[in-house]
Amino acid sequence: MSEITYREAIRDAQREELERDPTVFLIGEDLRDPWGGAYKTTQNISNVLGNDRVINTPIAEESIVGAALGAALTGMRPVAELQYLDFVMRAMDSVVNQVAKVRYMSGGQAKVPLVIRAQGGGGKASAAQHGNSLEAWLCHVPGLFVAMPATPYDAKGLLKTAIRMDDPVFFIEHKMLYMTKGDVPDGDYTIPFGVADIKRTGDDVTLVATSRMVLYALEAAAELEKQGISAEVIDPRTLVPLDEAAILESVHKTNRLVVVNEGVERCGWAAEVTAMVQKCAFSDLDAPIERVCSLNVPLPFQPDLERYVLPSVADIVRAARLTMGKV
Amino acid sequence: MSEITYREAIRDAQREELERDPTVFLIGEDLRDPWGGAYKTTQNISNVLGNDRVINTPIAEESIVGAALGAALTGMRPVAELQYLDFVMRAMDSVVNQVAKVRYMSGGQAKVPLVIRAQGGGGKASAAQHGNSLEAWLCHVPGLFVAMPATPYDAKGLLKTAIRMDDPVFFIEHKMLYMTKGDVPDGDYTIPFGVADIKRTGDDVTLVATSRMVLYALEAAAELEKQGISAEVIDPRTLVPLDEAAILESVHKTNRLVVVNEGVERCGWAAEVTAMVQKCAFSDLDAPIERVCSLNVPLPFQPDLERYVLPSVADIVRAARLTMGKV
Amino acid sequence: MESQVSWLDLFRLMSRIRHFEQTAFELYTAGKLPGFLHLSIGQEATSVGACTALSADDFMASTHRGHGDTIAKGVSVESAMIELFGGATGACHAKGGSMHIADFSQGILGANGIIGAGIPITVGAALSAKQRKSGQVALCFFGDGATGIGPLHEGMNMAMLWKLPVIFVRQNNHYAESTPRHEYQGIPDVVRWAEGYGMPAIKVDGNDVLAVHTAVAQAVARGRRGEGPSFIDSETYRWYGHNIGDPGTGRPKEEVEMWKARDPIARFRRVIIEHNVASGADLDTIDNEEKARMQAAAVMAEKEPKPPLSAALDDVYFDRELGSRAIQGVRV
Amino acid sequence: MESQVSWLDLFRLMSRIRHFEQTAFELYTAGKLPGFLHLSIGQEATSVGACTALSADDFMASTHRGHGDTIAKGVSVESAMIELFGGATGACHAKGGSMHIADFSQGILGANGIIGAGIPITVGAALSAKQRKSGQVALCFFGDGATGIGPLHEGMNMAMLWKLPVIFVRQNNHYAESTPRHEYQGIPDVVRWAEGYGMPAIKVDGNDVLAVHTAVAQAVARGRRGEGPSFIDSETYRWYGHNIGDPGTGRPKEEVEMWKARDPIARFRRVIIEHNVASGADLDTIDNEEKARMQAAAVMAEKEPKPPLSAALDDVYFDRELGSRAIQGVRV
Ligand SMILES: Cc1ncc(C[n+]2csc(CCOP(=O)(O)OP(=O)(O)O)c2C)c(N)n1
Ligand SMILES: Cc1ncc(C[n+]2csc(CCOP(=O)(O)OP(=O)(O)O)c2C)c(N)n1
Ligand SMILES: [Mg+2]
Ligand SMILES: [Mg+2]
Repeated sequence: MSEITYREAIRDAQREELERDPTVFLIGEDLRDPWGGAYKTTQNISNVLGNDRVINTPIAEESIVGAALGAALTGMRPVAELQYLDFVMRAMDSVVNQVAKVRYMSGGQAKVPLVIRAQGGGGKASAAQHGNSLEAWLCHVPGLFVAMPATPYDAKGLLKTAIRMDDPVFFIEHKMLYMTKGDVPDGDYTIPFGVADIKRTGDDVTLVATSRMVLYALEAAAELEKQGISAEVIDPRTLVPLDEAAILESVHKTNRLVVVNEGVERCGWAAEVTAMVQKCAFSDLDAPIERVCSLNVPLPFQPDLERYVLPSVADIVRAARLTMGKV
Repeated sequence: MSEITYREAIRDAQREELERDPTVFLIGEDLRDPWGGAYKTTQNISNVLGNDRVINTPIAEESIVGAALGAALTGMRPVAELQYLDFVMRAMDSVVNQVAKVRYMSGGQAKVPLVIRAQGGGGKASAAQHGNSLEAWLCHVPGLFVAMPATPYDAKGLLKTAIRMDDPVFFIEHKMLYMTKGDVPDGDYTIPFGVADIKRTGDDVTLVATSRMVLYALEAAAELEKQGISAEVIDPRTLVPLDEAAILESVHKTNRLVVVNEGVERCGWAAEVTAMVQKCAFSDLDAPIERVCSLNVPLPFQPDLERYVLPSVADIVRAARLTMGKV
Repeated sequence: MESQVSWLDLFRLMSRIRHFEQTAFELYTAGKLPGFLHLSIGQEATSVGACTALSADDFMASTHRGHGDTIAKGVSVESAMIELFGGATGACHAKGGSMHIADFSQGILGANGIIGAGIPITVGAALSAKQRKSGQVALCFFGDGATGIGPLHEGMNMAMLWKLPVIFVRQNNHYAESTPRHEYQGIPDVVRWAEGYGMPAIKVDGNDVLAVHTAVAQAVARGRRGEGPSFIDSETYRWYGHNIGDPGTGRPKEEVEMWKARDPIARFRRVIIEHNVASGADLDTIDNEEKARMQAAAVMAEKEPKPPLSAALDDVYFDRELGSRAIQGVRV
Repeated sequence: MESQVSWLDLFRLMSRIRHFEQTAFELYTAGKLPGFLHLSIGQEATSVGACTALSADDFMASTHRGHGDTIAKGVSVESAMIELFGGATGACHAKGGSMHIADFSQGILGANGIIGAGIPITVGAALSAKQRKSGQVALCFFGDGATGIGPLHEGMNMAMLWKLPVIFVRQNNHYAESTPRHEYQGIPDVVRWAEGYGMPAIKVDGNDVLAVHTAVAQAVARGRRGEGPSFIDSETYRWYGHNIGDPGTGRPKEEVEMWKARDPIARFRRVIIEHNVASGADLDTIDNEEKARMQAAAVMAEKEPKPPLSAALDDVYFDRELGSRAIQGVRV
């Protein structure tokens, strides 16, 4: 075990997979050293493994993903980076109509070993075009797997799994997590998709949270404990496939659920979990499922306003108390 | 009153608004006569009003919407057409990062009187890239209003309202509805956004459905009646804003809800309605809310497979019976 | 360099495509085929001239009008015909249909329903060929209506930047649906514009199969030598409307007639006979063989069983276990 | 045609931008400004030369590096400075920040966080000007890194197709973030490539404010005459890194020094003095006035109140009633 940052976890996973498999390569904007990516998640890779393995591209997201797909279809295993999850809007056709569907449309001929990495989320006062959380869009796309790690351990293990899979994976990081630290095994390890991690056990209320919101949920759980409320925190780690069983099992125990996701509430990911649970655990529920998400507005620049729009620890505490009938 | 098709309703609304307001114009691919649009929704408009009011564009969706936005910001009221809702993937940045956000990002300086029309949905064996229902994505975008009419009357009245609004409206038609007929008033009329239409009243179960699914829900209601089950069919008509009150009122009466939407189930629009209702009408519900949506796969070409993937009248009947505890 | 291709093979391929599409037309108008149908009748010389300049393991991506391109690159007409019917044994197991015919065993990365979408995919295939030092090249077809679309620009810039063996082949049939060039294109001279990317660009008579073949063969050779991409603007015409259902309104009758008179097959037939490569009788035999094959294919394809409904859930993901969880959710 | 612009106004504007950005740099490094900051110091001549060739009611769209462009087009430095602080009275009421400064009263359609996004918007503004017969023109700035992006191609094709009064101004500062041209651009000669669209294209010394002004003025006149779009490739350099936080790694020291020696302001100062338009002392006065103004602006801006949290829900929609329903849902 050694303690590394989330950024190092992403970096190490990529470098180790590049070393392990000559068909893996990185492609995206400004990935090479010394810059090493907008969030430095590819630093010291081209230095070590050379520019052939780390390709800098023109600014052209639709074609970056399209080209990565072409390479994936013909014997390579690309890891494509979109600097900001927001920029997937410029690559939406490639991601959705091509990457996610080519296997199906070809009747199973195509194999798409492709990882698309991007970082999303607010917290840097980067305003409306650089802080979106768009995982709900991507979960709405059959043919994609979607991973969203919250810790260095999960980030490294899931990214390695993603790179070794033969299906397209959309891998969503969070700009505010890169500096966070955690222990990871020293050797090679992977984490299977579709297996949630119970980040904290509790009996009174279940908090299902994703990405940075997992850290918020843990903070909220600590606060709730002070108030005599025992919260269980579940991190699905992959949104597609989702570990429904883990969530249902927890709700069966706690009879209360709060879903925390940074995307805007309307038609967001929290709605999906809510709909699934009310259907599968209807009689388990002692209270309405609460959603804690961003308000239904674009992300404002000014930091106080931004914090107001994003979910907060206090929002989670309030929602959890609400499920307990406490206001 | 006179009976016209849904296609004529769309056509007439546009032509009448073009005649009413010289700043309104149509822009999109192949809109002019004699072709008059891929689904003929702009036929006999350029013939009558001239090519200055109906602009044919290159195939370049990102820039069609971007240019329409530029015109909307500077004194015009464009109605932009995307031939297929699927192609919004090529215009996603313009629609989401520009059109929906420019007012907010500019602190309220910008006014965006822009309508983006597109037709979605399956039923024509047009396979995975020409039959998507992507309303959930658009409802997840703060700054947009989203309309989705099911009848000629609603189509004409809502489109006129949309064209007269000073906010961007994404207006979603359905390729399988164009031939359907219905009565519309002979004179000018508009329909306010955010007001649901109860297409059929009933007491036992509420069916909330959108676009073509409204017709399916009505068929299902007729079948359910034969089985002694009285279903109420609610068509929200606009998804943003949503007439929550109408839905909640109905559920308060029926205590049972089925949400029918053609998009794929995972993170689809039905999840949002489900999450909202279980929160606001928790104690009203006698059974889990059922979702009837497309299966979580791309749309297959072969018609039987396509029908299997899309929601069916039988699926709705089954879901409604399930809420009644009948299998 | 002039590659050694058999003229009779070229003729046979063109005849095959013509009969395939004629048959598809008849089946469709008889109400036997579902979905959309975009015919390329009249454009056979471009499809055949270009694809015969490729090796079997070279890559090709096509468009919504892809029957000719994909047949020329090697998809079996039987599997393509079954696909049009939505038969379980079709080229794409009934999942794709006319707009999505693909055969990865033949380097066919797929027809595509989205204008220009095949272009970056082709660039990526060429990148991979370069990375794997395989010597393969990649060719993308696109229509004149795709000229103004972003990914074409992005793909040409990338292919040039990375000196990739990409052959950009513009199938200029003069219309985007019903829209004529002067309503969608500001660029005055596409060849000159393409040269602006630094790659060789030429205009060819897209109804002259030998001219197209020679031009593409040179571009392929250039690509294999590692000298980068090429652009070929192939001028041709589609006899039918944009798709079946489109009466072809808007195009002047004389224009259509003029182009029908330039039928690439009849024309090549004359060339073959002039050069005594074969007699009219020989060519009739070939033509009749292909016609018969297509009729047989139609009869066979119509009888092929449709897939079971459960097939709708297959081939979404390569990983069946995780895939079925993703698809079924808690329904599992 | 040489438009009548006061050299002292040009000098004052460049000085204003320089001091604005220097001040912003100091405030940012002192930890007083949130968000991102992309400085255009070194590029003032391009912003000022271009925008002063426009009338107040002409349109302009800028990029993520938009301070210079928007100040040159007329946004008040006070409102811009307040915006950087996130003050309620800022240009965008604290909703936009550095990357989104807009002033519709000055024809500024906005800086933009998305590369190339301003291009189609500009094309649409020019289309509207033509439709309204207003005689307005529309100018879009974009960087050299935006050269390979789809919407540029789409926009240039459209502007040419519709003969719109668009002026495409490429701010070539030689890098996209840290990526040098040879890693993002396959196009060998951008001017030649732009000519391929059929529009006049020229390269100008982007550090020569008069040269930029003249080139843009000619393009504007052309646009007003209804002769369509123009392309101007303005070569310049940014002294700082891509944004604050970027040490500017990767760029050769000598290169940076070489370009600093070409400081567009010092250079124009020499020209003004040579031509006896004003004395060094006059220019110092102007420069000191602008510097003082910026210092005052910073002090004032820092004191401006931040918006109330409820402001986060304002200005999402024009229709307040429907808008608040859309935002609040059942929380209303
Ligand atoms: C991104 C996108 N926009 C629009 C369409 C609808 N569409 C299908 S074919 C076509 C015209 C294409 O013209 P061209 O490229 O010349 O090909 P052709 O049909 O003439 O072979 C259009 C607009 C599409 N399929 N994809
Ligand atoms: C669509 C999109 N892709 C990527 C980015 C991230 N990004 C911001 S600035 C930049 C480099 C732009 O270079 P250039 O156009 O030359 O402008 P400069 O920064 O040099 O002024 C990139 C890649 C973005 N903002 N938008
Ligand atoms: Mg064409
Ligand atoms: Mg630059």
